[in-house]
Amino acid sequence: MSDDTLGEDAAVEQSSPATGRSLPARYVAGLIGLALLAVLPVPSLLGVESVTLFGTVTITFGLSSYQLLQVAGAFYFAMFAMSWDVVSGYTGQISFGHGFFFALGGYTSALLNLTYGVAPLAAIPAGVAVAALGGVVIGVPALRLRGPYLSLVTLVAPQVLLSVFILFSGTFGGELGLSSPDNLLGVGLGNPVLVYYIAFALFVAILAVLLAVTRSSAGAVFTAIREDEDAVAAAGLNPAKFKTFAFVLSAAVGGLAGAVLVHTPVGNPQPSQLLATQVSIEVIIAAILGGMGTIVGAAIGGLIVYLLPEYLNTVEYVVPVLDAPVSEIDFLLFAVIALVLLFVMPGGVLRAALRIARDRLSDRRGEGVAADGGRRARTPVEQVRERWRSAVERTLGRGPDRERRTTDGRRSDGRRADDRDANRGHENGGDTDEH
Amino acid sequence: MLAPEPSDNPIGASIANGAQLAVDELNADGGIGGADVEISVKDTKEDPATGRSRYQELTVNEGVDVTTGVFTSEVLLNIMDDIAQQQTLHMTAGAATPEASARVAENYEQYKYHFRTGPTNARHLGQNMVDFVEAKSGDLGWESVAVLVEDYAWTEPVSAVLDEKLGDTGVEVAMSQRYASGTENFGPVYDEVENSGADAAFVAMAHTGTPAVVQWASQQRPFEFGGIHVPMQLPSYYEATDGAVNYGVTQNSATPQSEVTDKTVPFAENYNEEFGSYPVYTGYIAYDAVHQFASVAEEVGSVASDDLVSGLEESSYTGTAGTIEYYGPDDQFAHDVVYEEGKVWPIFMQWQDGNQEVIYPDDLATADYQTPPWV
Amino acid sequence: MSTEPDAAGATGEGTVGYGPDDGVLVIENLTKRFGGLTAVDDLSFAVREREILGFIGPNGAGKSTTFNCVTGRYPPTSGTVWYRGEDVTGESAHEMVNSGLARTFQEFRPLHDRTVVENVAIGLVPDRLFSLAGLRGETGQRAASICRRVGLGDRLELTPDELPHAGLLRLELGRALATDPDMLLVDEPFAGLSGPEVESVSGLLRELRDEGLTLAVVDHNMRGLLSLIDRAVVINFGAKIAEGAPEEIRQDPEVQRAYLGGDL
Amino acid sequence: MGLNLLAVAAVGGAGAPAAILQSGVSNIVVNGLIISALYAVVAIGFTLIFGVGGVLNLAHGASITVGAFGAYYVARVFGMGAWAGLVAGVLVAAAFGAALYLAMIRRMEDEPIMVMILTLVTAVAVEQFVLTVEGSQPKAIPALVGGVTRVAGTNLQHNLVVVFAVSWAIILALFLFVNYTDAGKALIATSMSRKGAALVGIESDRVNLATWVIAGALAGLAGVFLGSFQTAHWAMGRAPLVLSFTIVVLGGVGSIKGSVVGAYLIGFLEVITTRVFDPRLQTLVPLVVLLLVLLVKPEGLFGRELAEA
Repeated sequence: MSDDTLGEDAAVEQSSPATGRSLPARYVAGLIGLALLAVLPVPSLLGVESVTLFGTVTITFGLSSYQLLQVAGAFYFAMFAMSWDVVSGYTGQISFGHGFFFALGGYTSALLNLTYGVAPLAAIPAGVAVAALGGVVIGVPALRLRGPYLSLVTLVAPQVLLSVFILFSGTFGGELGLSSPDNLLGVGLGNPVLVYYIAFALFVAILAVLLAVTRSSAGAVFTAIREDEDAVAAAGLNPAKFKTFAFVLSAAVGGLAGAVLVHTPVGNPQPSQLLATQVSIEVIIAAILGGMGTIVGAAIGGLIVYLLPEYLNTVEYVVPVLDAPVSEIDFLLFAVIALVLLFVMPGGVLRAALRIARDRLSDRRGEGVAADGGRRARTPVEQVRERWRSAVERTLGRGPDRERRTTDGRRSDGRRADDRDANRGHENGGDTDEH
Repeated sequence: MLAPEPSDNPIGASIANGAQLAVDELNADGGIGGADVEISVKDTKEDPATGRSRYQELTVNEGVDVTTGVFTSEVLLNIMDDIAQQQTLHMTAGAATPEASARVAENYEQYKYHFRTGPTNARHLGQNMVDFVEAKSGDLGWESVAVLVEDYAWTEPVSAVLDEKLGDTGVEVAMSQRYASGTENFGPVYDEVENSGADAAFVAMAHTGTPAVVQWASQQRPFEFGGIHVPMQLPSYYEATDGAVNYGVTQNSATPQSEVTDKTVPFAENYNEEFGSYPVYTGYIAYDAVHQFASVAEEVGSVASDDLVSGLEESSYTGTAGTIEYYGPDDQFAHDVVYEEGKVWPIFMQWQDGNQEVIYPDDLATADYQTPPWV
Repeated sequence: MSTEPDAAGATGEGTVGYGPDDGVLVIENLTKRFGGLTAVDDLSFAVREREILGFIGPNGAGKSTTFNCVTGRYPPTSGTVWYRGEDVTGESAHEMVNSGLARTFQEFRPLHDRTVVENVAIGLVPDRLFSLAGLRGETGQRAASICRRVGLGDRLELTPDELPHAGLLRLELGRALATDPDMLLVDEPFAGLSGPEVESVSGLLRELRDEGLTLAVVDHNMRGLLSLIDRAVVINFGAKIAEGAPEEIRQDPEVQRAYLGGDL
Repeated sequence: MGLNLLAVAAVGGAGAPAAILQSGVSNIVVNGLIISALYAVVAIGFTLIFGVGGVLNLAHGASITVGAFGAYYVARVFGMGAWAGLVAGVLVAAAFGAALYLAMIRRMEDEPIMVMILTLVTAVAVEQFVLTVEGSQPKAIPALVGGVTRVAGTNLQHNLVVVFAVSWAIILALFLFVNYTDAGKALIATSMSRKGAALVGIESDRVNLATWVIAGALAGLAGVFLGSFQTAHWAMGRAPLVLSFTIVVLGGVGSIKGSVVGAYLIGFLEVITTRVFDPRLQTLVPLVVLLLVLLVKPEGLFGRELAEA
């Protein structure tokens, strides 16, 4: 992981020259978190899951086998969320149907295994390749379409795929999916610790790769695209290339997670797990709540969003008005909780936490809040919002988007733009860059 | 216990409640081998992935001795490998796919922990439909039928049997269609049926049954309607569809009033007393499964899976849905419930003014078939 | 950067038809129509090596459209653009930048989510997906030195939103310079600037020219431009109405008509 | 247009006996006319919100569900009859639209992406709520009018005739409202330019609220109709939502006329696909059309014409 401050980190962290090269607190926190995840299965590995002290107090550590499996499942979901974040959080091309890529990866690998007996280790790369190809299929139109129109394409793509699956249900198993293919390396239900570590290793690998990419110059270009494509082109960078790259990378990573997932006891090549609208929505919620455009936030959000319903599932409390136990309405509760959270902190949990931590820290150091006031950058959500607004405005012919943008950009003078009418005539033509 | 939406789906509720009733009876009677029986119900949401996760919760986490339930074939197939891996006895009460038994037959040692207490597997369901037509088409006046089958895993063997054998019954097959899973608008399908001139739509429907029958009735389509229609088996279905189900015919394991065995009516009455409604077929099967399990466990004096497997293979248990025996390991339908007259032989019933009247087999019949007045 | 002999001088002004080698940037018979509206009408001119060309016209004359056609924001309806002897008509924006022609935006397009120095650094990123050029070390230093060059050395860590108007203009120039251009198109730099600021920016542009850059400066207002530019092209209604030294332009009757004696 | 479709149908059905062919064709025409009118009602609500507010309301399908279950409760559970159910469904869905706007959208108006996400999650919450309360089994809503008449070899349900007539009455009323009343013109003005509308004294808040109420009512109406000739169930709003996208993209954003034309194209396309080709293509075809239009001609087949519509 590089520790540069360009790109998204800049918005998250106050880059104070005083901290110098020492490891910032958030990295320490992140590494501790990873270390904790790494040792989670150790107690159950040793067969010591609880200790009774003085014959009275029982301390339980570690997780049961079933809980290990659940966390393993959560790792895969976190990988989905991270893959969404690469393209949507960073470049601002909001995908409403990322399940498309998970399913391409998962179904390809599963079908190769089920139909042709290809070993999972060989089938998974094929799944990744097909998913990456799917990334090209969606990414190239994305070069022409903006804002809600792109989102419509992404929203509809998984539904087309699902319709095809239903139409050819003999091959694809229809609405309810295929049965489970072979497990990767034969690691099945009998070995939950290994299932856990396979998932954890892949999680860490994907996290590392995506952090590396997004913290490299490519990441800086991604966020610049989110902010202003024309400015990126004016810097001599081809936005189309980087956007397509982001889509393909995202699709490949999502496809990889999907392909490996189906070869574990916690995953199935089935629409409800890979392709359903619900999956795509949960991924968006996870990434936004965790903190869009940070990768780490998406990972944390993914873990929480996956495990929350699992937790709700164990709650036996019966909701009075609905007369239904919590365990049966977990998804309803999840949707309502998500709705509230999205409303309260659209910037994300991670961002909110970092901001609170930072404020505390600077208070303690006796620095004024002003030290941080200089970095009131816009969140990715705000940036994407801005792009959408211009796309919608252009579509609806509400005049040049530039006007709004410059108003936001605190332009001081009120002169009229030269040639605006000519531009406008062009821009009213549609939402696309036809040229 | 794996049941879809046990608090609001009648099929799932019947599994959960039927088993609960059996467990209560067992415990009142001293449990199994003196030990109290505990029951744990998990919701599959009719979703293979969820079902699998819940199965793991039951077996990995709670370490149960036997699992039962599972309505959806796709859910069952998705847990078959886990059943093999966990080596825990599973007695299916709802899912009909013969692929499960095919796996037992092909790879006995691995999959022998799976038994299907009911319903009869999907090939036998198809056979049952053929047998019904063969016996009753004259009485019903069905000279030609349009076969409408929903496109799910469980209906594939049904379609295969119907394609193969329905033509031999002397009834003309005017049209045969597997329509898409999730179909909501049956207008186009019914137009085709009308154009084909069939006397009746001969159906196999579970997930898509309600819109199908409601649209048939409300649009007063000029053909009769019957076959295997799972929701129609539900005793409260007349109410749920506002009477649209009237004149519809379906196969069923039992009805609350039918004396399939001595145990049928008492069970249905007890169930109604306890839970305020009558069970659907999964309730009878789950109830039978728990009792059969208990009697075998008592007999072999063990709850070790391998002992139970051999015990069940030998067992002949008369429950509420018939006399339950299983095909042997060498049969193509290994560990499926035996479909045979005198053992498990489902009934056919028709909704008549809010009542489920048995019309076949004749010895159990409570009423004659009625043709819808608009046909 | 080489200093070639002035080839365009031989051709002389007012001659019809330009060749690819008549200047660093040559525009020939450029026309751009939007639907029924002709924004640029058969326009031809050349920008010579190491000059500062003023590209002048009243509001709505088609200056920005010409600019946008040249820099690849949209392709011309017809006509040809040569850059350093090569036909670059219709090339996309980033390709133009990579071949050495950078631009600034009239309405200023900073990246609001990052600091001044990071805004400049984006211009230093190579147009490759996988690049080891980190943005910290050397890149950061180069970006900082460019910032100093354009007069933002003391404001590296501010965000664009905190910059005054003149600062945003300097930032635009800094980002353009980061792409290491041979030629710079500067779109309406002086609007909204105070007198001293105009002086200061003009000084900067002149220094850049002295360092070897060729500049084309667009403005609808000649006042600030006169002392800066070497030569001017004046357009109205998308067509060229005059070309020559600033003093000639000022006296040109057609130019005066176009401006109704106002803005000159 | 009708003629072209007939020709296509005839080609598709060639070889069938003449009588069946003829009944097949009249079948397609009758069903296409009716279902398309219903789709138009759904799509107009969707396009109004997009046109006026500049946001995509992904809870539009949920409004359909809300309307259908509102009708179900009044007509079936409280036993007040089909027509009372119709009124209740429309009112409940309109109230749902108003509540959505007032509680959520109003504060997010300038953030189309958040609106899209929030409405999507709202739709999920509504679906899950209905699923929890009513279960997954579909419910029958009584037909508004019973009975069947045989027309040109096709059984024509009186219920569907009512659906058709009411749908068209609503479409025409809306068209007149938008074009010939001050309130309607305010709507158009707001859709053209919020700033401009504010300048001439139009309160865009109120116009937006009105739009959400109208859209909710239209969706509720469609929900009751769908429930009465199919069934009502928790996920019933999904397919109409996707159809609305398709129709709106096809017909151009914010255009009532465009929506009607788009609805008829999609409706007939769907009916022809199911009758002539394969019923299982029913869901796929509109999706593919949507993708093609988005990729090839994203401004819609007819461009934007809210200005004069």
